[in-house]
Amino acid sequence: MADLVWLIPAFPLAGFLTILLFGRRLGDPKAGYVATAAVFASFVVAASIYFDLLGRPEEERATVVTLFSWVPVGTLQIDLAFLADPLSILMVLFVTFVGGMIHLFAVGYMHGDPKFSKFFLYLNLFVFSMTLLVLGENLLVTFLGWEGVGTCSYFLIAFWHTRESAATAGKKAFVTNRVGDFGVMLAMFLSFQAVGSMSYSVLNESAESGSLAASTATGITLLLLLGAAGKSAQIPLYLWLPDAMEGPTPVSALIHAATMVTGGVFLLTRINPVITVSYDWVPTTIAWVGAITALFAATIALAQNDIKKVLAYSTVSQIGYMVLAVGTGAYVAAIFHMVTHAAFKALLFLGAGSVIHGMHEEQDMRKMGALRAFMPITAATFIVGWLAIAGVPPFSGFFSKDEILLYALADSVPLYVVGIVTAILTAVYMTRQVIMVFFGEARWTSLANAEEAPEVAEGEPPVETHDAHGEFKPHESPPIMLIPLVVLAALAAIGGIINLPGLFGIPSGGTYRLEEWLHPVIEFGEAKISDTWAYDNKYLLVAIAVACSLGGIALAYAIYLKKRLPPWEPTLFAKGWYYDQAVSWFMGNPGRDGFEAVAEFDSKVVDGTVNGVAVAVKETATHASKRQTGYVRQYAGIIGIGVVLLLGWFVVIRGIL
Amino acid sequence: MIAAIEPSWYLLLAALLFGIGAFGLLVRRNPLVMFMCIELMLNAANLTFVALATQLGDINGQTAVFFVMVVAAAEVVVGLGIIVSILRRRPGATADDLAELKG
Amino acid sequence: MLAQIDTFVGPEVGWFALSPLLTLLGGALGLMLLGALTPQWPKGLYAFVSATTAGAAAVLAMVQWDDITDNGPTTLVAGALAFDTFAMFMTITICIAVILVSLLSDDYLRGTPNDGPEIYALYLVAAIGGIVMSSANDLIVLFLGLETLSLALYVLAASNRRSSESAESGLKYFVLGGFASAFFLYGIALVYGATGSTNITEMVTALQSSADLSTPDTLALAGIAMLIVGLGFKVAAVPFHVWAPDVYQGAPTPITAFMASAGKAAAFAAMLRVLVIALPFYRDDWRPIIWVLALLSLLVGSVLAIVQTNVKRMLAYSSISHAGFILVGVEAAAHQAGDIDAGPGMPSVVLYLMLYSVLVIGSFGVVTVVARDAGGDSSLDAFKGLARRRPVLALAFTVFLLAQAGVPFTSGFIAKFGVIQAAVEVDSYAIAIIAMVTAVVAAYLYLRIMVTMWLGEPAGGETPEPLAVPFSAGVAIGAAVAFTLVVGILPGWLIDAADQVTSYAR
Amino acid sequence: MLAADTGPIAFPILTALVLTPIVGALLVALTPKTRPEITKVIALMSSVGTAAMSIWLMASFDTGDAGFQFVSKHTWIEPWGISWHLGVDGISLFLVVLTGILFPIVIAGIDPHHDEKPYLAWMLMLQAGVMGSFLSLDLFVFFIFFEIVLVPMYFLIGGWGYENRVYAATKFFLYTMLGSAFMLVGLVATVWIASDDLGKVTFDLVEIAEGADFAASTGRWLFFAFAIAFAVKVPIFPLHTWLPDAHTQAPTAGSVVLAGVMLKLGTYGLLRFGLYLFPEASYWSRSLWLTLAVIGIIYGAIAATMQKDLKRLVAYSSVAHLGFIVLGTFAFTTQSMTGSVIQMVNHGVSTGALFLFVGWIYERRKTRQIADLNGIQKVAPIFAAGFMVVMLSSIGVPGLNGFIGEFLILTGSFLTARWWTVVAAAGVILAALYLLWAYQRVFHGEPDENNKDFPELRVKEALTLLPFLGLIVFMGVYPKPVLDRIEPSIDVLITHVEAHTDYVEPEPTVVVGEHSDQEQSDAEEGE
Repeated sequence: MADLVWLIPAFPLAGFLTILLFGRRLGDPKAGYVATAAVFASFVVAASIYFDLLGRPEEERATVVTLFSWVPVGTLQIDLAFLADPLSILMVLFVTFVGGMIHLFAVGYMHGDPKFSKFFLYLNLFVFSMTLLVLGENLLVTFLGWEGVGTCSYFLIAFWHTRESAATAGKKAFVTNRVGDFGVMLAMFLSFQAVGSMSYSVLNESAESGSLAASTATGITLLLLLGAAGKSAQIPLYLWLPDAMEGPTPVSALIHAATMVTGGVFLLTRINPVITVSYDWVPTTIAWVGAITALFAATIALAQNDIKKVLAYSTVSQIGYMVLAVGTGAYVAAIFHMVTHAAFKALLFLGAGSVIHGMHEEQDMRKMGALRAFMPITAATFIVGWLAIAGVPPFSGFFSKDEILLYALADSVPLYVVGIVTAILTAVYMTRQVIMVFFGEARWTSLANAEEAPEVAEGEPPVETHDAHGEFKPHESPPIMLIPLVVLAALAAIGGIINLPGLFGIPSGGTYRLEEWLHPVIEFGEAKISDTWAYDNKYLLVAIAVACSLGGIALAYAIYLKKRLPPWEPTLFAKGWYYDQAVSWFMGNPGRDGFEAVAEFDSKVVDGTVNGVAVAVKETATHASKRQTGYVRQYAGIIGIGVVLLLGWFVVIRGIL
Repeated sequence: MIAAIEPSWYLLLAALLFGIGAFGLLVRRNPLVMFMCIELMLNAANLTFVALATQLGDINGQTAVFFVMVVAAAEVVVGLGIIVSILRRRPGATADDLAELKG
Repeated sequence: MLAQIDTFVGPEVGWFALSPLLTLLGGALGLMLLGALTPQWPKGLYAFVSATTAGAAAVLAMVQWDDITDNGPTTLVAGALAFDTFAMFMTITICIAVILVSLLSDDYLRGTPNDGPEIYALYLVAAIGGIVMSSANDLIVLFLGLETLSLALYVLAASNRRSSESAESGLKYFVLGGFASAFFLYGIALVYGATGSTNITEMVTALQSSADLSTPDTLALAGIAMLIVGLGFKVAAVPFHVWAPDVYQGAPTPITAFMASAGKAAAFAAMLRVLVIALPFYRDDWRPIIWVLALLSLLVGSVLAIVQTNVKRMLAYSSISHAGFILVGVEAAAHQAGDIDAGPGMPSVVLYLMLYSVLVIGSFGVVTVVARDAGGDSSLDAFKGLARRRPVLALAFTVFLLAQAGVPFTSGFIAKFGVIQAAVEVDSYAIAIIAMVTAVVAAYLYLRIMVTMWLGEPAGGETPEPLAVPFSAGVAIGAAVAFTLVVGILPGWLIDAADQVTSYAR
Repeated sequence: MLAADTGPIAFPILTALVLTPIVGALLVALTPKTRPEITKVIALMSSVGTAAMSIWLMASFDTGDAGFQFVSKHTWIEPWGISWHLGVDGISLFLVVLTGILFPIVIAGIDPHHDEKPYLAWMLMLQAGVMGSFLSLDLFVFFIFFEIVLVPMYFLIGGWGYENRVYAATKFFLYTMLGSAFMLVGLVATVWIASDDLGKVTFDLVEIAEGADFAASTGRWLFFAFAIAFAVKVPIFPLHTWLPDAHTQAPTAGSVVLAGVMLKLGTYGLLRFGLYLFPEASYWSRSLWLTLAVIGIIYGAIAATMQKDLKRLVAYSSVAHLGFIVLGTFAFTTQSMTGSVIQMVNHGVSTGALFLFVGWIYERRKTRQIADLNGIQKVAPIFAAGFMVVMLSSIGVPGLNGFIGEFLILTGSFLTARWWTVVAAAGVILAALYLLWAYQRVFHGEPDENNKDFPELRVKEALTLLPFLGLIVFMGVYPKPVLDRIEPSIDVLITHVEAHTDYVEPEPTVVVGEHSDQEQSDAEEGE
């Protein structure tokens, strides 16, 4: 069964081609169903492969399926091959499932959009690329998917391209990602130079067998970290992600929360043996990049008023957690959090989408409030997601985050502190959001259709309810949008079971399932830190974590609902520490000037020289031709001069001398 | 008596004449005079021939002179023809007046 | 000495060997006498006669060629004339020039007071002069040939009695020409003084015997300087080129074509005779001068050409830069002058001369036709939109211009390639590169003309009246185009022939 | 044709490839003005015939054979040792094929608007010239073809170009001619100096390259004489400024051909007449070339970013892309050089297609100024989609052809020229920047009055575009057949370089067998 792994990308590809050819004829909503079906089909395949692998002894769970030789030149032999192993299968499982759910949601959300079919065209292409990314047997196939998802995200961010901001955001995302890709490419070259191949098996095995020099390993790791920073929106390259919210909400949910942005974490996990053999400071660097990003983004999320921006920064922050986990060697935890995060963040985004939909494309939370009455299901599911991300047991987020914090402490106390602080902040800003949106007083009642009209840019899906009634009134979304919410809510709630910790007398059969499953892709689990203080005091950590999350919730409750405390939302946070402004200022002024200077140099100096020579020749000619006066005696004179010179040469120089 | 004079004197004289001719061509405007200067130069060359011929005791140098005379005569014919045709068109034209073609 | 006087033995003359010369002479005299005695001949007959005469002479020369290649070179008329392949090659070149130019002149002259036998007779006489120059084995004979050619050309240049420009060019040419030939003659005299003879064979033997060149003979050197002045003037090498633009522009166009082809060819032939063949022992003295002349000609010719507005004048300057190219070949020949292996210099030069003669006649031929239509106006404007009025003519001119620019698949490229090859083989890289670079500058000129022809808007607006191309001129131009392209694609045979000219008599 | 080839006397396919367009051109020139339809037919027939032959050539090309195939050699100019020597190997094969198929497409797909007859004649002449340059194995023959292509191109730009055409055409002609001026002297010198070793004067490339052994200093001078000509043609910074003018002013077909095949004359020349003829000199001077190449990549990209004229932008992008090719050429590794060759083809396809689009935009809007264009994607989505695909290929997105070349070049160069490669790879970022920015300004946003009825892609245009798109995708997904044909010749070339220098191609330390073993075992498990 596992050698049918190629079917997983095949289905979305088929869907893509179908819509490409017949998309317009299928139209709305058939095209959407085709796309959804394609994704679920590959989910089914993935599931069956999962069970196939499950039935095998651990060490035989890796299968390479080679389709054809892609780039064979000399010693460089790159196949278009897929690697079906626990890690990749796990990834495709949640990618296709969550993706399918989001597709379903989008069928409802995008209903009535003139470019409905095109939307699903891109969406399927994205899923195709994403599956390539995770299934790739070598760095190049992964890179193919890597760039593919990047391109699709460009398409989808700029989906409403008539809106200037959307177009710019798309371009920004692509170019920023390119910076990361630069790292990935160099990593590939380095890998080829070091081990003569780009296949993960060769690379990892050479790392495990110790034939890979630490320096090389360090190089590869850091370069891939750069790539991860681009794709997974880490410092310093995170700044494309918030802008990416210009895209339709399902896109934000699928690409910029659940799947694509986790690509970087996946890649680092994929080559974890290489990280292991690189210099000691390398993992630490990774951990700190993650930690700082997590904290940094959390602070920003604290002060956002756009419902999607909050979630965007929250995403950055959560991925920061994952990277932190990778840095501390908690690969399992990273993947674990990735999965749970995929569930609840997708849920939150879709919920937000549903809200926006219900609020007629209103995204400003300050104009919301008390919506739970109008959209109960959305509210309920959203709250589940909130509890999950806030880390309230027994919701999924709690387990995964706790695991990460455990490793963080095992690694170093500062990391742990940062993690905890972030956890508190997370609880705070999520609670803030929930309150602002669903509780408190309704701040939208004054809102008239006219006022929010400017918010609605050209190309937005016209909301059918507009014409229905002149009076503005939030409304619950159609079932097709609610079903995914419910399903995802369920996952977000119980997702923790896939990797329960060995605590609270949970029967050992049910614990560390994910860890076992991911073995041997990830050689070591908690055993690695079993001798640390942190490991011995797990219960304490759990207590702290729970306390923090509840404390955060309480704090936010006090501030935003009971108004006991004044809200603390410094502009510094609201403006994202001015990082984005700084960068765009640099690009806009010194950068642009520099470019201008080069262009000037080209036309003035380089080309100027060329034309200058031509002009010079012409000038000389005009002057010289004036010497040709037409006076015969002057001609004779010139000849005479010639004579004198010749005589001079012959008689004087050659003769006498 | 003639033998008393060094042939090299003739060479100097010839060179002098040649120089005069060349110089004259440069300074005089009248086409006819310029033409005479050319003739002078030719004859200077002739004189050189003769002088050298005597110096070398060789007949060919002297025979050459006859050829040159013939050529000079031919030049007179052609040259005068051209000059006359021009002067007929523009009486009193000097060489400097003929400068339509330039640049 | 006395013996010579009382028993005069006339030299035995190889009459048949002289047949090309005699044919031309006969043709010239015939044209003059019969033309004078009989009333106006029917249309085009004069041109036909002179062309056929020249043709016959060329054929005879080819016959001689085989004779020479079989029996080796000799001298004629008591060593006055060299009878060698070099001479024959130049003879053929000059005859071809006469043929083409005669065809060009036919319609051009019709209706002018010159429409008679005289012009053609003068062509033939000039040709004789040229041939004598290129086959002279005695400096005096060479001088005679030179004067014959020059006098004919003076007359031809001034022949258009209606045009003041023609007269002016005639006078300028005559005055300066006389000036230069005076130098040349004086040079001969001095060299004669140094070597004791004007006969090249004797000169060479004399110089060989007086092998001691450590004490340079100032007299001879001065003579060489003078000779170079005269030759440099004839080939229009800078700084002795001053006459060329004015004369070329002023003279009637077919005459210009003749000067630029036969005139130049003969002059260069003379230069090779005098310097390479007669004075190889001084080659280290005069080679640098040739180098400098080449350099100057290349620069001045190509640079000054690009700012001209009159096509004839443009071509005049371009012919100066071509002279520069040929001088590069001469310079190459100088390296091995007098050696057993004469090297590729001479062949490259004679090849260039023949190919360029046809090219330049073709170019001036087109100018003739166009200017005639434009009422004698040969300015660039007259060529505006020629492609619309006579595409084929424009195409022909394009071929000539591209060939002059040295574009492949044309004879011009072969010519340049040969010269560059010769220069490189004697390690004269510098001048070779300079030549190629100046060729690029000159190319701008040709492009300019082409642009005017193809992209300029003709005077007649949208539907300009087509331009009449006279039959005989058409034939000449067509032949020139054919030759240009054929040689450009299959030059082997001609190169083979040119390679044989190094076995010259002296 | 096939039969003839298997027969005793092989059909001189290569000669036919060169002559067919020439004959076509002559016929076109001879047909009466009154019958335009015939001219078109003749032109199409001859160009399509050439295309067919070139494709047949590719089909019957012996993949494994590294040497020259279908060689035809006849004495041409005997006294100068020049022979009509044509041959094709893995390096030239696909350039020949590209030349073969590009011309019929542009002839059929692009309308010159006026004076079709001379236009077609010049196009065919151009095709013959380019073909000849790619096929010739004789220095003289190569030179004359290399030089002759200037003439038709000059007339195409000058006759059918845009406002500034005469300036651009003249600049193009003189600049390139200046380059080849040095090459001519160098070429003659090469032959002359080589004749000492060979004992005879011959212009035969193979004989000289294999037989002659130039002293280091001599070889370097000669190499640079050649290299200047090629550097101008490529063009390599700082000799590139003729390119933007020529491209911008040339008619669409001209630009397509110029970018498609003519620029490759330079890069091809560097491989064939630089590395092959003067291995020592080229290896010795590699740092110079690598540096210039990298400068070109970054510089071209930056300059492109700042262009206001869409066509100029694409032109500068060519400068950047060709920088990659030069980089790969002078990195001397199998991957990089194979990459360079395939990149020549890929760049031809994608940039050619870009120029098609720019041309179509100009036809519709009579402007190339980016500022005058906006919102086209809304009114002409298919047009925009086509442009997008081509653009992505030019950016080098994996799965499309552009990536394969750049990836191979960089991978290979990384082995021998690490830091140059690092900088060059940064150029990949810039490529995304300038193209996406241009795309945003031209296609995104709300169309204004002038653009709001921008016509959608027409059927004829779509048909013209189709082969390009097909190649873009195919070469990106399955380049193996192409690579397999290129690589052997590259290996031979590298061996040639190694033989004449102390260079040894670095073999990456392959972890033996593990890769294949893995596959084996997995395959078994698969059952």
